[in-house]
Amino acid sequence: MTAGTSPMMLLAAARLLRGGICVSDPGAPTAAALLARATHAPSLELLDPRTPGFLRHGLRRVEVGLVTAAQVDAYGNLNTSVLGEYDEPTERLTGAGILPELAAGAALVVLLPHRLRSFVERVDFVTAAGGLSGPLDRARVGLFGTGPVAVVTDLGVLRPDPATAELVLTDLHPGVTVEQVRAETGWPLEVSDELVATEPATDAERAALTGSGP
Amino acid sequence: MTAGTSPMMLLAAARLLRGGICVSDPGAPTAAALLARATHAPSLELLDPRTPGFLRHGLRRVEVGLVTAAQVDAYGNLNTSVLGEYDEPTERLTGAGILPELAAGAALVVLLPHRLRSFVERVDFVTAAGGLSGPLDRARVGLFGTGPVAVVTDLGVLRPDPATAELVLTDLHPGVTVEQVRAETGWPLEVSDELVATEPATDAERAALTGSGP
Amino acid sequence: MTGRSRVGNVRVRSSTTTVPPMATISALADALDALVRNGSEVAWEGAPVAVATVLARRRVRDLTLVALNPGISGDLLVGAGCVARLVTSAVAGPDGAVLPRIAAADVEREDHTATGLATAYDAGAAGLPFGVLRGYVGTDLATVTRVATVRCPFTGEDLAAVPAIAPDVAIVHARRADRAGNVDGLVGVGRDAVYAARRALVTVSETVEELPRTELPGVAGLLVAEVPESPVPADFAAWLAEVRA
Amino acid sequence: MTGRSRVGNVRVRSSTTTVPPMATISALADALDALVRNGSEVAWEGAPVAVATVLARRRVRDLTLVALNPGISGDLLVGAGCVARLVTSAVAGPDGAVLPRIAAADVEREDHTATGLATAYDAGAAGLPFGVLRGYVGTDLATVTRVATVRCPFTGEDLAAVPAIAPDVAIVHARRADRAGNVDGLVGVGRDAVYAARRALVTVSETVEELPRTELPGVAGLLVAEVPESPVPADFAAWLAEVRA
Repeated sequence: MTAGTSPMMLLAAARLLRGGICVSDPGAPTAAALLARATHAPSLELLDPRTPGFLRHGLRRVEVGLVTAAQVDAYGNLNTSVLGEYDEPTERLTGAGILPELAAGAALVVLLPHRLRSFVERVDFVTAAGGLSGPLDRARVGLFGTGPVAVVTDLGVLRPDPATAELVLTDLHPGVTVEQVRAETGWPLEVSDELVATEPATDAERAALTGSGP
Repeated sequence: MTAGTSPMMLLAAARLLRGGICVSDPGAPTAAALLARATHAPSLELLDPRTPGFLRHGLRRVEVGLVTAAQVDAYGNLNTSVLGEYDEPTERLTGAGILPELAAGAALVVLLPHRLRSFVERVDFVTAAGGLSGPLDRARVGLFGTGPVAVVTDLGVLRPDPATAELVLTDLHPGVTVEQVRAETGWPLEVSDELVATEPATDAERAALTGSGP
Repeated sequence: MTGRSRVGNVRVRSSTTTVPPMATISALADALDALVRNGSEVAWEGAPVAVATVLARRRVRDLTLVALNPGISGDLLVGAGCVARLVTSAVAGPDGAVLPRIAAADVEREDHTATGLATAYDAGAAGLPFGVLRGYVGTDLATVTRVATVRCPFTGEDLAAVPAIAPDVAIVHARRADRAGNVDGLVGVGRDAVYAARRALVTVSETVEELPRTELPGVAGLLVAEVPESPVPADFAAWLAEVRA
Repeated sequence: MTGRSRVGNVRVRSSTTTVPPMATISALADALDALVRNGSEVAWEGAPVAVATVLARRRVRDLTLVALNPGISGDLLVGAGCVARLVTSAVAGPDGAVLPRIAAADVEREDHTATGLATAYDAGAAGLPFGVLRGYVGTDLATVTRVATVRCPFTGEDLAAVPAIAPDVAIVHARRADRAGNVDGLVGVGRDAVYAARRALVTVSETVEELPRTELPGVAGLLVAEVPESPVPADFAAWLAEVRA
């Protein structure tokens, strides 16, 4: 398991999935998809984006994307392009790939370690649209797909508040405090009134995690 | 050999071909292509238009088309759509298929029996553009490919005069007179000053014709 | 910012339906009952005669038939009165002669070039409302069919645009299938038609034990039916009487 | 009408060149000498490390590299100073980390989405100046790269347009070839890149006795080179010193 990936992150992400046509980034996102398929979502269909025809004809039919990013901001916008200014970046990232069109059309679950450098008020570059800058923005620019529905980290789960489009804390993993999460979040993080604790792994999940673990 | 197809027609058409990427309609056009390949043009590459990818990606690379049509007119325009008015036709024909884009981009050799009903002053419907209505028309509408270079019949060969874009008689098959051709042509047919007689079949051509004949 | 967040335990895709495997082997009649309704728009790319026979028996009406070339099976379907509208680029039999029932039929028609239809399928497959091609230039087709002009925003060049085809159902033919629904020979225009359509039926001549996994990423719910080579009816009137019996 | 017609014995395609078979088996170095020049625009889809090594040894300069993801081989090529311009959608190694030489390089860049580049290849393959997609919406990419808007002439909807890619040469990888130049596994974006390019080299890992005839209608003069799996250089500096020796 790579740094910042915790079993609770995989569990919390996997539990969001019910089925459907899915693509996932390598690493934790794919581990979460496989965990879901091995437990409660056997009908989850995992596509390989390298399959011929995927980009122009298949991608638009994807229902769920599990992805990661270098930065996520208060509106769930994602950055995998550059840190700093686009023309003179302090760091070049891995690029857009399929992320922009996936975030436009599918429901997106974002997995990444909860660190202050990644959870920024505003991403340096919008590689893929979350809520942009407010609750009506996606529709206004013509994004009719769902977009990011959850950001799952090693500390908890954030989801967009439909009223504001801002990410708020909805789930806390066992042993984590709201203060810990806020300390690693670069904006004044709201906490849902319905904040729940992530349930510990069931026997089936534990078996699948052990079986499919690295 | 179907009605109106003569060995001289196949020979005259085949002799026009030097090589290149080619598609041909079934019947006499394909017979002419095979004859050319079996004799003086072994590098002629015959494509099957049903091959996956042909229509959107392959057709534009075709250099030579051998085709037939129900009507051809004084400017080499071709009709395979309808006889009579489009909205109330007296007869429906087999349709456009690949002919319009082939006539736009490739050099076209048209094979058809020389009959007055087919050689009309103006086609009832322009399915594929020849010279349209004059020598500058193809360039004017944005047709940059060669288009029809010869209409080969059982009586002779007609080619467009570059000065007028009108088809003129350039070759007469053995035993055929200019008067015979004019009697089967629905416009005042000009005769080239360099009118030639079609050479009789060589031994190699005769062997290929016999070998590949029906 | 709201004090009381309305974010609850939203779940991704909470519908209770499950995704079927990519393809399901089906009996031809069952597949057609499930897929084709009166008024359906049907992409018809290589459908065998047996499909026309079943649809004619079912007295399906008012179909829009989209086909590069409807072939003999499409000609029978039109002859049986199942079709109200034809979108085609060619209407010729294997002998090169015009399809007789289609030539005579009183149906609405939209004529295209073969590349125009292939482009329209590709656009449908890509979820776009139109496709772009170099085509129709200088022809009378451009004046009678649904084709428009788009300008390249980079070069200023004008190109032809055709409306996308996104049919209710695609009925296409491939060589073989296996028992898991993998299909051999679903390529080219037939493949694009499957991607463009809401649902699809692939007819195959043969079912074999095992084929490589078919790669149609994103296509769910494909039906596959084995259809034995059915002879072309020697006598259309007899065929029509039989299907109407 | 002219009295004296100027129509002579015009012949179709009277050039004396003959068309080569669809593909020719070639040694890698010969193929690259024939295809790649300083300043060439190269579609780079799966090219193995050995191709980068040969080009770096040849001290090729000022390439424009177009790739969905240049991969380790593209990273070496950039590291060797062969590339002036990068058109990519991703720059990641197999481990998911950013390609280090590309991240650090001082080259001109044009960033796209993967579907944007796939659409640009498809447009190039179709001989069009631009391709249409649903993409780039709401992103900052749309503000920094070559993407424009086209309006559907039928529905009025606005869509993204990308300029076509029509490279001087495509270097793509496939699984196997046979001695006649038939290729197994030339599909998807690699296939479209071959159609979009003026000339193309297909590298294969293996040459076998006989494969089914490859169906690339209209593609003439394809070169095929068998390239044994070359290891990724463990030490970039040592590799660079070696190719510059």
